[in-house]
Amino acid sequence: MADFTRNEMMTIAAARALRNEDVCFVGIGAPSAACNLARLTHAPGITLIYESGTIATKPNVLPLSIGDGELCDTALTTVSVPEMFRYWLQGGRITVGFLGGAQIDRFANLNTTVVGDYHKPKVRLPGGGGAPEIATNCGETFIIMAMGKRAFMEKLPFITSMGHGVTGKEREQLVVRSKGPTKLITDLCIFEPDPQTNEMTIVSIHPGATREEIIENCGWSPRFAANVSETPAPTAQELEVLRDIQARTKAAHGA
Amino acid sequence: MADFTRNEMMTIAAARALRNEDVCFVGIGAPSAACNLARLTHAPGITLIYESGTIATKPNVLPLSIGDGELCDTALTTVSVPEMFRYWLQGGRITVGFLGGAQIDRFANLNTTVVGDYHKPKVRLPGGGGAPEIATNCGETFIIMAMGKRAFMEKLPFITSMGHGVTGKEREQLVVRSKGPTKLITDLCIFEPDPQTNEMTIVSIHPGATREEIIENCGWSPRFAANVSETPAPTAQELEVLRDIQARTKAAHGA
Amino acid sequence: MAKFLSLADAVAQMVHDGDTLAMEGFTHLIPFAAGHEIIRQKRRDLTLIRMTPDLIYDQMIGMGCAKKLVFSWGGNPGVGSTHRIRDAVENGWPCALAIEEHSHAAMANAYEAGAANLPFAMLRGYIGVDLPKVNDRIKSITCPYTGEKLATVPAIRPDVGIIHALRADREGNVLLEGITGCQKEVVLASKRTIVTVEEIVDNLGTTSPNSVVLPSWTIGAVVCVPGGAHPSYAHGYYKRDNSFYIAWDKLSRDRDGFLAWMDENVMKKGPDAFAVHAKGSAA
Amino acid sequence: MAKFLSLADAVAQMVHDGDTLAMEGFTHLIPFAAGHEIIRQKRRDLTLIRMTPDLIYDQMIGMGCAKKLVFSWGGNPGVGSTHRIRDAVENGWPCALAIEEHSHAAMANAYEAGAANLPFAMLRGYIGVDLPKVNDRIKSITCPYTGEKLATVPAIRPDVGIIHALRADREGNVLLEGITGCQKEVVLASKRTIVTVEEIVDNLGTTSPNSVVLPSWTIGAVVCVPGGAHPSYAHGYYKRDNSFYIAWDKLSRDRDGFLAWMDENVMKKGPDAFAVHAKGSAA
Repeated sequence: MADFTRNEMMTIAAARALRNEDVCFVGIGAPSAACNLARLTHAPGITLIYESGTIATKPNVLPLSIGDGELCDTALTTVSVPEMFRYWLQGGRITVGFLGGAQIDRFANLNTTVVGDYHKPKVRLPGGGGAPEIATNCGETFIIMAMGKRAFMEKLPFITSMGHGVTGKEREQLVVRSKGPTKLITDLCIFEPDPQTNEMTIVSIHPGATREEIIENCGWSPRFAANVSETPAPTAQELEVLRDIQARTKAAHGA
Repeated sequence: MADFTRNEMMTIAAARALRNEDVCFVGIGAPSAACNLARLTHAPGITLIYESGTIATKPNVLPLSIGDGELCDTALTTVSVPEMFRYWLQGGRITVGFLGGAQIDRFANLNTTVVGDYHKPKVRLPGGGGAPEIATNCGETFIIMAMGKRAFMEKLPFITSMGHGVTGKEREQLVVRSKGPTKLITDLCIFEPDPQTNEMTIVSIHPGATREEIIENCGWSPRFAANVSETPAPTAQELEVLRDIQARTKAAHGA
Repeated sequence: MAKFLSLADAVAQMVHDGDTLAMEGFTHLIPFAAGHEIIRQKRRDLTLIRMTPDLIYDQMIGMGCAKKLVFSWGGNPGVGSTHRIRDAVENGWPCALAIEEHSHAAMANAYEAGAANLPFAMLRGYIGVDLPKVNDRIKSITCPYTGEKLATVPAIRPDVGIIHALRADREGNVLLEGITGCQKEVVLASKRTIVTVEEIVDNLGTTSPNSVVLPSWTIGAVVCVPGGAHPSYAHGYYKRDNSFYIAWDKLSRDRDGFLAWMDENVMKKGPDAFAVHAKGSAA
Repeated sequence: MAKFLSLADAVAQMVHDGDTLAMEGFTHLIPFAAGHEIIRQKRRDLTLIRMTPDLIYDQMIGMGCAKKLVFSWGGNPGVGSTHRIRDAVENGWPCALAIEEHSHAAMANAYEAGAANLPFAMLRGYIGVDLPKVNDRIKSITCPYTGEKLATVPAIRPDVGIIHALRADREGNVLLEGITGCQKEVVLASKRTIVTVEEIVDNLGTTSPNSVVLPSWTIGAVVCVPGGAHPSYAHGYYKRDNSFYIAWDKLSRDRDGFLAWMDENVMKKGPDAFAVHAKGSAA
């Protein structure tokens, strides 16, 4: 087994969740790395869409922003931002929306708006961007986030984008037909919604991580599935491709 | 004075009404001839827009349809039809809409839909196309139509596009801010709305036409302005340019 | 991903009796070859949707494919009437034809709303006119901010959408260029789609990063039919056959003449008959 | 028709204290030079509208130009916080900043509605989230056909819209290419507009009949500012200066450092300072 960081394991586990036939709405950062890793390994036919309007893009280096020139230069076509949100996202063309977040709760609702009171913020976060509508208009969503007590919270101060709602049943009540968060991929494990309650439940633990560690880094008392498997370790090829694109990216962006 | 037909006089009088700075939404047929004649004579800077999406087009031959390739080939750019109707027409970007019609009444309402009952038509006409929204979303509209008792009607069987409404006051009542029909150019004379009543009123008679002829070819008893002028006859240059483009057009379309 | 099919197979698989069907192309890129195939396969009871149901729907309606027409301008552009549509509306020949009539602005917005997965479209339109009196699909809403009243029409979401495009690459991605009309909207608004193209190429040859391209996974079937838009035209391939549009006025004026022409030129022919009109063919 | 003006004149004539101002460019073609000119001319009490108020609004807000920000994502993309915006929101420095917050989808639709002269936009959005609880501009309507509830936002119709484009011809027609964002919509939705461009040319050199071109008569002023989008980029001219975005995190972190940088690089400079970033310049 090759050496790997927990962050690499997270990205690789996320990449594996994507299928060759997916049309994926990609957020910047970890989602972008995971989606491009999938494209460069097991899912060469995957379609990656960035909210800047770039459709079926194949960046050679990871973009720093959602609208780097690289995304347009390697895209099948580039449409306006209103068209992207109207015809492609709201139009129901996206199979998987890939989100990150600052804070998450047990039903995979996300906060990227504010810590503290909205009108008197302790920390003002960037806000929702595309997330509120990605969360309801994509066929399903995958979330990628490193665990930690300040990120995995019992109760969010603000819901920026809906997961399964505050009771786990809101999607049904609000007649949202998309599946919502079907996977939450962290640096320690993978959660999936419980079939009955929609509470995000640990189904797989990454090699080297423990139940105790997961519990310690979670602001609520997390549920484990009846059968928890071990996430297969990264393969040498997965690590090589990921490290290659990250090295190319670092060289390209400078610092 | 050169020889000219009444149809030529009508087209030339219509062309003269256009200004160099106009942005004109052009209908097919007589409007298209008039608009291009204006562009090729006194208004070289006029912007012609066809509902097919072609913006600032400069056709060398008159198109047979609203979407001939010639229009796109000579345009500044071509946008989609939804964009044309949303951003450009409804967006309020058009100064003059140029319409023809099958039937008209004294307030310049137009019928291009049906003769007889709508559900049991005597004659089914093509319908409104762009006209209903051209009539209210352009800064003002010019109408070009040859006179005749079956075309200039006391009461229309169907209002396809609004002129000044059935009482002449509907635009005000319906809070439509555009001016509506400010000129009706016929083969015999030019009408403009009366400043008080908005009834279309004869302000200019073409050379060779008479009041009697106008009255005879009008289904209502038409009003003449206090001062009726004579329309200046076509100049040799106007006739030459018009005949040239019509000859090029005929040669191009075959038959 | 789009399947590459023959025109006969594409129509057989995608177009069923009773479907709502939109075939678009605003003068440019009208899918005539596909229309002829639908006529040959004798589809019935279609609800035909098209802003300008010109010759293509004149032919399909004259051959008895349709029970209803949704449209905004029905004529032979620059020439006159579409006689077969008029005969169906006025005399019920060859069968009765219901109509749902709109303005261009309303239909363009309704396609746009369909592509955007909205249930309806709103517009500043239908003001002071009679169409809302005879079309109960035209309603209105009130702006929650200004109190203004706006007209509404239902979104168009056809069972089947058919367009003709310039070319496809070998993955089935499709390029449109020139007057693109409502074609992108029709493809994105429809449940099933057929795109006929002039040619299939290794590389689409897009010249702008913003070229109008429909990805393969938005399309049901791609069919190569060179010349398939004749007598309309294909930008950069061949010109509009305006003389045919003018000649159609006479060809379609009486029922027998129409039927004879259709028998000779449609029923006894296949998609290959369009190749003579394609770029590079002997005219 | 667009007037050709200097940047100083364009800003002096078009941008007034208290205006609502939209400066767009979705990562690409952000009008930094125009933002700097507004800072130099000390405009105050602006309501700044922008989907992603990244460095350009961080600078303008940090220099005290704005009283309100309308936005949907406020950060330094891929890097972290926009410290000056946070300082204004959290601590009221250098002055209090009200915010009106939306989602990207809502703002994109609101610009679209503005360009289309509609009073509001509707979307399938804001479902199950808290933003409508803190933003009373978000309302809803009911579909007159299906009974579905849809979210609404008011159309954006700014007093002034400013964008950066690739080039203009000598009549003032303007070409955009690549990631075009909401720029067309901003120009069509705004009462007054400034377009800065990389160059003015005899011929736009459009490569597609469907190239994104804004006609001269939709634009108030065209200003030639080569490099004027730096540190964002201009498709085909120069690349995004990602290292500057990364460096900005440090440069803007404390008030004194920020003010010193602005004094040195904005207050004491003019639009010509951007030329060093333009195509063909010595880097």
